Amino acid sequence: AAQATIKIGVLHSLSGTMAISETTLKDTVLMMIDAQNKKGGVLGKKLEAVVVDPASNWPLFAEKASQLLEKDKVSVVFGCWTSVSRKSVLPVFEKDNGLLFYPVQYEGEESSKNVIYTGAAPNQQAIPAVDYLMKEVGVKRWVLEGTDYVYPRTTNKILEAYLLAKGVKPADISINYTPFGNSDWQTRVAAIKKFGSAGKKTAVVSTINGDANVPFYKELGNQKISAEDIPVVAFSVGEEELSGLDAKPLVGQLAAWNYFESINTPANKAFIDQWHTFIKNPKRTTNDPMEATYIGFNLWVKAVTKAGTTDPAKVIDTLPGIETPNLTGGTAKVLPNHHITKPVYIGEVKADGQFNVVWKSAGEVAGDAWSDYLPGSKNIEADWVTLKCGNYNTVTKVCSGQNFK
Amino acid sequence: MSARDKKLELEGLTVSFDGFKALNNLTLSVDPGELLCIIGPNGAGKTTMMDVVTGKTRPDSGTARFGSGNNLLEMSEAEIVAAGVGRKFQKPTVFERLTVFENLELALAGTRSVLKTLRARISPEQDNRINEVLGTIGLSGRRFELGSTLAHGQKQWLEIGMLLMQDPELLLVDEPVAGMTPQEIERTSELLLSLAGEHSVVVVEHDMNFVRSIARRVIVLHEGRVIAEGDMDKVQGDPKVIEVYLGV
Amino acid sequence: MSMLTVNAVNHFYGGSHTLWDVDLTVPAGSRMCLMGRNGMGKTTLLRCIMGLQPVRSGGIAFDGTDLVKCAAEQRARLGIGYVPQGREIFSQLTVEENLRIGLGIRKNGARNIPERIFSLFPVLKKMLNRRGGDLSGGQQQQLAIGRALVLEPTLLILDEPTEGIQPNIVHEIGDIILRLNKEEGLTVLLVEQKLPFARRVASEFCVLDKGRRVAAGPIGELTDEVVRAHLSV
Amino acid sequence: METLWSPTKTGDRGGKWFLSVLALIAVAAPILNQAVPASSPAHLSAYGITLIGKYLCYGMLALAVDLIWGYCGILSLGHTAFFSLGGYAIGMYLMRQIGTRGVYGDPVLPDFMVFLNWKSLPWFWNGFNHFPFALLMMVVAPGLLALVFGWFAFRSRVTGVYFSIITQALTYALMLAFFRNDMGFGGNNGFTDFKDILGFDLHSDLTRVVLLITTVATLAATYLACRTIVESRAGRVLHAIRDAESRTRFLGYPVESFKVYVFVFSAVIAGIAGALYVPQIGIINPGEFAPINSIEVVIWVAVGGRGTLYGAIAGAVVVNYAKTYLTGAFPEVWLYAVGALFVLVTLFLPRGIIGLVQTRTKR
Amino acid sequence: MRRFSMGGQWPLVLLLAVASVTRIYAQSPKDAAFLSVLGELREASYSDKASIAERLSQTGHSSVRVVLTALLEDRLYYRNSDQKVFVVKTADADPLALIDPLSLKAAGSAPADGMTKIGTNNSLRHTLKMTVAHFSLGSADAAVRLDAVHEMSLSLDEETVALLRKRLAVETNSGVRKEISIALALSTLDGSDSRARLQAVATLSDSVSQDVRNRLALLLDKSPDGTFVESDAKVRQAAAAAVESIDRWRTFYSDIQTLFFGLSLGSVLVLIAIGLAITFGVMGVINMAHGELMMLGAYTTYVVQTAMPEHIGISILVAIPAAFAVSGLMGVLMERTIIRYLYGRPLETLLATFGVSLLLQQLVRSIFTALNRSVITPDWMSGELKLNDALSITYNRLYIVIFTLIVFSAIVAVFKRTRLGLDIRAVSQNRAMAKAMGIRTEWVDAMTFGLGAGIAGVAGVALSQLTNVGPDLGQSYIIDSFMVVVFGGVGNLWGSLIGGMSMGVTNKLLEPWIGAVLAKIFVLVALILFIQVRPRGLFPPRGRAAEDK
Ligand SMILES: Nc1ncnc2c1ncn2[C@@H]1O[C@H](COP(=O)(O)OP(=O)(O)OP(=O)(O)O)[C@@H](O)[C@H]1O
Ligand SMILES: Nc1ncnc2c1ncn2[C@@H]1O[C@H](COP(=O)(O)OP(=O)(O)OP(=O)(O)O)[C@@H](O)[C@H]1O
Ligand SMILES: [Mg+2]
Ligand SMILES: [Mg+2]
Repeated sequence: AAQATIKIGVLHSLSGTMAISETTLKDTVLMMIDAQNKKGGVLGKKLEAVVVDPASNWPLFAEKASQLLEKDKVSVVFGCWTSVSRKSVLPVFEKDNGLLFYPVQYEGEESSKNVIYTGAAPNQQAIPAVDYLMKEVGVKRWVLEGTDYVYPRTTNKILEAYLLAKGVKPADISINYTPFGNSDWQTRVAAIKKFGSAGKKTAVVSTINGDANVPFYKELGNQKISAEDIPVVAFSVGEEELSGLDAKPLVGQLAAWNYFESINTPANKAFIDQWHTFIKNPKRTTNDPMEATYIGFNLWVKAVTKAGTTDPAKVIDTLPGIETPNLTGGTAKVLPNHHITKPVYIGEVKADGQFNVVWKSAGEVAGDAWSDYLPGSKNIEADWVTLKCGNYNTVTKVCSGQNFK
Repeated sequence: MSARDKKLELEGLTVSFDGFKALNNLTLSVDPGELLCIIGPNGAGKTTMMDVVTGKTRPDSGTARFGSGNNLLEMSEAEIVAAGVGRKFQKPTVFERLTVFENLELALAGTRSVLKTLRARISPEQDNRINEVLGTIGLSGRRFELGSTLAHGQKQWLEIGMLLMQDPELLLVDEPVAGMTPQEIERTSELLLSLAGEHSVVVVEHDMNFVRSIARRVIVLHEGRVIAEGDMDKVQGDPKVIEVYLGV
Repeated sequence: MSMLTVNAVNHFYGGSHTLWDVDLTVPAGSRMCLMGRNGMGKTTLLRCIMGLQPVRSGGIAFDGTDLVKCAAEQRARLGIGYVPQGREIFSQLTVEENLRIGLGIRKNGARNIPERIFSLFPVLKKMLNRRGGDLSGGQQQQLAIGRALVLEPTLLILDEPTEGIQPNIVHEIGDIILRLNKEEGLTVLLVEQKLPFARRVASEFCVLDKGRRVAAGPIGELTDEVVRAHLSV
Repeated sequence: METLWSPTKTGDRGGKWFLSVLALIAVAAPILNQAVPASSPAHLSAYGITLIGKYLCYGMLALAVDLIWGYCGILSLGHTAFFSLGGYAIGMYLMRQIGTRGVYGDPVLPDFMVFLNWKSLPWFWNGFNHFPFALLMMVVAPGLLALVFGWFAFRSRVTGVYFSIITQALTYALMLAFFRNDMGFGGNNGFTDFKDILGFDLHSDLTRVVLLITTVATLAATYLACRTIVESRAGRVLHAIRDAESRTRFLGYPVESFKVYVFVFSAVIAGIAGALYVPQIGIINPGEFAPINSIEVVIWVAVGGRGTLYGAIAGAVVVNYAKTYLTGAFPEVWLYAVGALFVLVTLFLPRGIIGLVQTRTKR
Repeated sequence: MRRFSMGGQWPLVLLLAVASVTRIYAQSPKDAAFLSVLGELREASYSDKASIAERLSQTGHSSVRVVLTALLEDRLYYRNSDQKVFVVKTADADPLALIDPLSLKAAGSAPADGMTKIGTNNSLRHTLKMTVAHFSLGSADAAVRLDAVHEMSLSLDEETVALLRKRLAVETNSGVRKEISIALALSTLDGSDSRARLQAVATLSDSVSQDVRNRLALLLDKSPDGTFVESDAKVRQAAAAAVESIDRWRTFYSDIQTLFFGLSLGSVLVLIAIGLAITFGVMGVINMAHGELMMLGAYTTYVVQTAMPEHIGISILVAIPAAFAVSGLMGVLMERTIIRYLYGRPLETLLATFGVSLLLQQLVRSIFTALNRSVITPDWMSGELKLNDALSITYNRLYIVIFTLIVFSAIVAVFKRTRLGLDIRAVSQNRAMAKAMGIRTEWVDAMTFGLGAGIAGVAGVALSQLTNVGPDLGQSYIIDSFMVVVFGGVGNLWGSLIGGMSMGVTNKLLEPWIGAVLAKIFVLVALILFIQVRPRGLFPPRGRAAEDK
């Protein structure tokens, strides 16, 4: 049926705990759609956003996903932030053969036929960060501090295996988990201080999530732990998070991302300007998941144009191999495992809440769905082009766990 | 008479609140079928005594026995009721969001266990009984109205009705005629007199005319202990009672 | 001159009509006794006067002020003291605090509980620091009267004030009412079931039956016929 | 004769209506889904089936809460704990059913255990590969928890808000515990990616229709059971306990036993509701334990009309339908609408939606 | 407007230009060398900047310390128009107050966008700190000297030791003297004289510093070849004893610290609960919007700070009454429009206030977006009070403990001592009778609710110093606050105090043992069990009246 417009689903929480992060991405998608429409849309049709609010409620994510796919019949969905929300909608996308662009760094260990992962896999963020600390800063002792959920657990598993493989002694690794929204960090920070006073250079690798970060950094500041003493490298603290707290006590702390607002390229500058105009606030920051959304959107447009249809099944087949420039001067290319290539940057927090890039990977790193450092996934491979499988076991030669038909 | 034959036997009860002794080594007993009146100044400990008997308040010391071998102090409220003690409270408390009829139905003697009440039905005899009591307490016309809509005096009556439904061996009646008209008082005294004999009845009241009309044995409490005991005339003549209670 | 005039008041509890065109006049300096069997609407009428129940129609005037337009709390400030049925003590407040409540609105700004209260009810003095709710029923009744007197009202409304009170104190309450009436000109409106007390204390009476005024007059006219007609069951 | 003495209850017009609606759903939903072609506007998609199923599960949970709150005055702010336990019980079965079809292809261990390096199945997972056992557990787990918790709490005479708050503490503690990955319940992600139930593909429309009919039937049965309880004398005892607990005690009723019985019964209903919910929704995770969810259930009951069993169910359906509709239609401002709904219902419909309907029909 | 002010500034700029020209002529060769090295900083990479800083300090110019400190603190800028380097008074101000790097005198001001900051990174800052420490040894401020000594003792080379020796000779402050002697003792440990080493160990055994302990512990290690690092057995023995003693003290102090952590967590719990203890405990309103009232308080802090960016230091003090007013007024509004119709129906208040909480959340989301707002911690509240090397107490926590106690006492005083307090209690117990006694119940209700709400707002100010200021702030605290109130016994303020404190302390005592999650679970379970023993909380309402419920 020829629709007048092409519908695009936006599945980001606008209320509840995740609204703080996801609202921005909703706006980003709207901005991209707006811009694309000004360029004449896609395949000669205008794009129309269908925004829903899954309200940070995981079952509601599944419900809203099926609403978008079955009722609104959208061509593509941009959405989700937390892993559990993605896990919740995954069966829906696989059943209805929809297409989801997922824009956030995550723990890996997944590759679905119906999802394109435009955020970083662990090898595009965590491992380079640890390498940097080890080689450039000379860190000998490690605190892996995380919120108790899958992303930190998996990332820390990978990092622990990685560090041990690099000869770090188990006694020099401390792993700790705190609950979601932990707001009292006195004890933990004191413990980190103690762990760090053993006379060896110590660093914290933080996979602390969301709201818990602000009280964590405030406590670090209050207990006078500065970045020169014990640097903290975080994977979920970006420009947007920093805009919500007083960054001065954090100066010098590190973050690893695939994009920083402060990276000076013409594309980025244009993007930032476009964002400021769209959101009508010149002070709003941009961040990594926004870039991932930007990349995802452009990849989709290119794939649709190439396929000549918005039919998700065809678009999915077209996507691997599609390339689009990212905002920092490189190229994002969809890999057969539905991840993309991304550069890795490490930045130090500046007093104005921006990052000072102190390290950059040589070229783009290919996203790895299945970590090479976990015993269970070493032998698993994802390839939607030749193998047509998201988790092909290279030893048993079986493809399991797929819901698509 | 040996202690075994008493219906209710209180010995050496002491109850104190924050050091204040509401009951002070109180000893008294009630015979089977007896109608006992207890009078005494405000704050003498009458209600507290009933609280102890019904298990609401636990005494600091002393014993309380009911019938043959029931140690009230070791029983829960429900067990005490099951053993045959019924009570009308000083401040009338009825179930406000149940109808008058339902209030009586719940008081109906008989099963109290969860599973049995689940299957309980009102038998024709029971229905008759309820109607009879409704007549006695003058609330026949309001049987389907909620407890909350009753006036103070009507609640008093409903409580008495509930007591009748329960058909306990021992009735503790705390100020039954407060707020009643003379004629109602008269009816109440007839009612209580008719109950005595088959039941033991303990009545607390400040209305001397009423007490006189029903009293056989009267006990006077003061500051948590018995200060006088005997028939009405004896008690009324007691100078101590006159001083602390009756006045001139 | 009449201190309180109730004029054709109608009152409903939801759908049920409780007061039917009730009239009541309490002359200044009189001691009016409101009588009637249980559930006839005595308490309801008093609550209407106090503003604790809204009236459907009719007027209530106190000392020339139209009470119907006044908020409930305003009425106490006009000088009406109320001793409700069931005492309604502030149970978690101490006896002293219960008494102090009334000090707040006294015009002369008195800061201490009038000594008179304690001479009327010595037991209250002994129990100043006990929680009101812990008092025995009779003690609470005394506290309720004391509490109303702290307001130094010109009209004192008592709903069955002798309920649950020991005989000698009942007598005393009678004396107190008479004395306050005589010495300070306090007007009294009380509900009372006990005929001897009513006859001793009251100067006028008014009988309610099923929410209607059925008889009224000086207490001397409260004959046995009236009693039989309206007060017995 | 028997209904004569309960004029306060509105006869049973509402109940009959309610049961008829359920019957209608049971008949119409399968036809609209299976027989009507997908292109027709009358077609009921799997999405619609799932939505109705979800509403009804929530309705059942609301029914459980209303039974104890509306009739016995026990306000549980932790009822989703029982709901979630039921859900987890069935979830464990569903996880075991995945078998080698998990991403790592492990025949025994669920995926989340594989990538967290678990070597063997924890003991409490034993038995869950059998459906009857899971069925038993979805009743036993919430029931037992309610029994132990209720027995202690009621025996100690914990009442009113104190009880409410410790139920909240209970569900909060369970939430934190289930969030822990070390617990062996999949941590924050919980269980997802179910494949089939009793050999039937969970993603097929037919299975969904059957699940919906099962839900309808269970809801009707529990509704009837609850109605039987509240209309029996035991029901009036519950009322009495709600009005004046200690007075009930002085009438000789073992108040504690009544409370424990009804609390456990209610918990079991909640557990069953959870167990029906999970296969339809496709995910169970510790977020379901969140205290705020339990509070919301109470709110459904209040919106619908407390103390009327079908009212509670109606409340759950209405609020959740409103949520579904508003989060789609007004994603940016829907909270205003829901917030205002709650405020307005309280102010203008003190007896809830059902109260409104009742007064309307009476006139 | 703008043109006017520009015009007004022209003469000033001219004057400055003249002044700088004259100064160029007055430069000594030393100044010139200094300036040219300084100029290199503009374009250099971070690693080059480190060596430039080294060269700067070698010039021996009197401004070196000030300039390097400024660089360390992000206060070194250059002017885009003439590339001239300036120190500025405070970073990130607009306009910037300039200080001439040579004369260290004020040099006017410049708009921020005309200046570029000379940035630093971690390793550069690390080097700078060491360098500055050398200079700071001569500072007039003892605290600065102490810091300097401490910094220097972390890397003791010959030059540093010499500097310290020289300083010890003239140092008068006993604290600094002690720190220097510890540093010197540490350096002695590397020496060859075993007597001196023994002496040094003795000196060091008085310390409770972790660094000292680590250094002493090294003496006990064996080198790879199996011999002891420290050859003298006596020194080893002494060192072992010293290590043990230091450890014992450190454990002791860390226990004290844990206790303080507990009290500070406890006071947060108390603070978030006091308002609820009034609205819920006293008035019986199950106020689900309590959290959102706190959130309003936190946002008020943000707004106040935004309104007075020049006075962050006192902004918090201004925010307290402001937040009280904002939340209090919101409370009064809620009471007047909703709650007043619900007295006697406590469970309905749950429903309505839950609705209000959703409305308020969405309201701030609409006004302030879903993003967190940044609330700055003023200087006087940041950092820690260092009692010794093993025990420090963070200022913000300390202030919050004190603040909680103040708020609590104030509320208790209101309730016990004032007329309003008596009226509040009377109304909450029997609204109708209170009316009949002439109390203006409506007014009292509004005031009470407003008071509770206002206190919630004040708690929000404190929370803004600890955690996110975002629309969800309230949600994360509401459950805890109800628990505290119920644990203490509804309606009992003291109960909330003791209850909150003991929950905090229990939590923190357990946390090092079993981790944050289990500690929290344990506290919840303990609460459940406690309620079994005391079904009406820590301080239950007592007496007959309480039973008749
Ligand atoms: N919980 C309590 N705390 C403190 N004092 C109490 C408590 N309960 C009762 N009292 C005191 O104990 C005394 C006895 O009270 P009780 O109610 O038994 O008197 P009573 O004889 O029934 O009086 P009345 O005839 O006035 O009803 C009173 O002085 C009362 O104040
Ligand atoms: N809250 C209420 N709701 C509905 N009806 C009520 C309510 N309170 C009282 N009634 C009814 O109103 C009528 C008058 O009650 P009221 O309390 O005024 O009687 P009363 O004359 O004071 O009786 P008593 O002597 O028993 O105190 C009674 O029939 C009573 O059932
Ligand atoms: Mg008594
Ligand atoms: Mg009356």
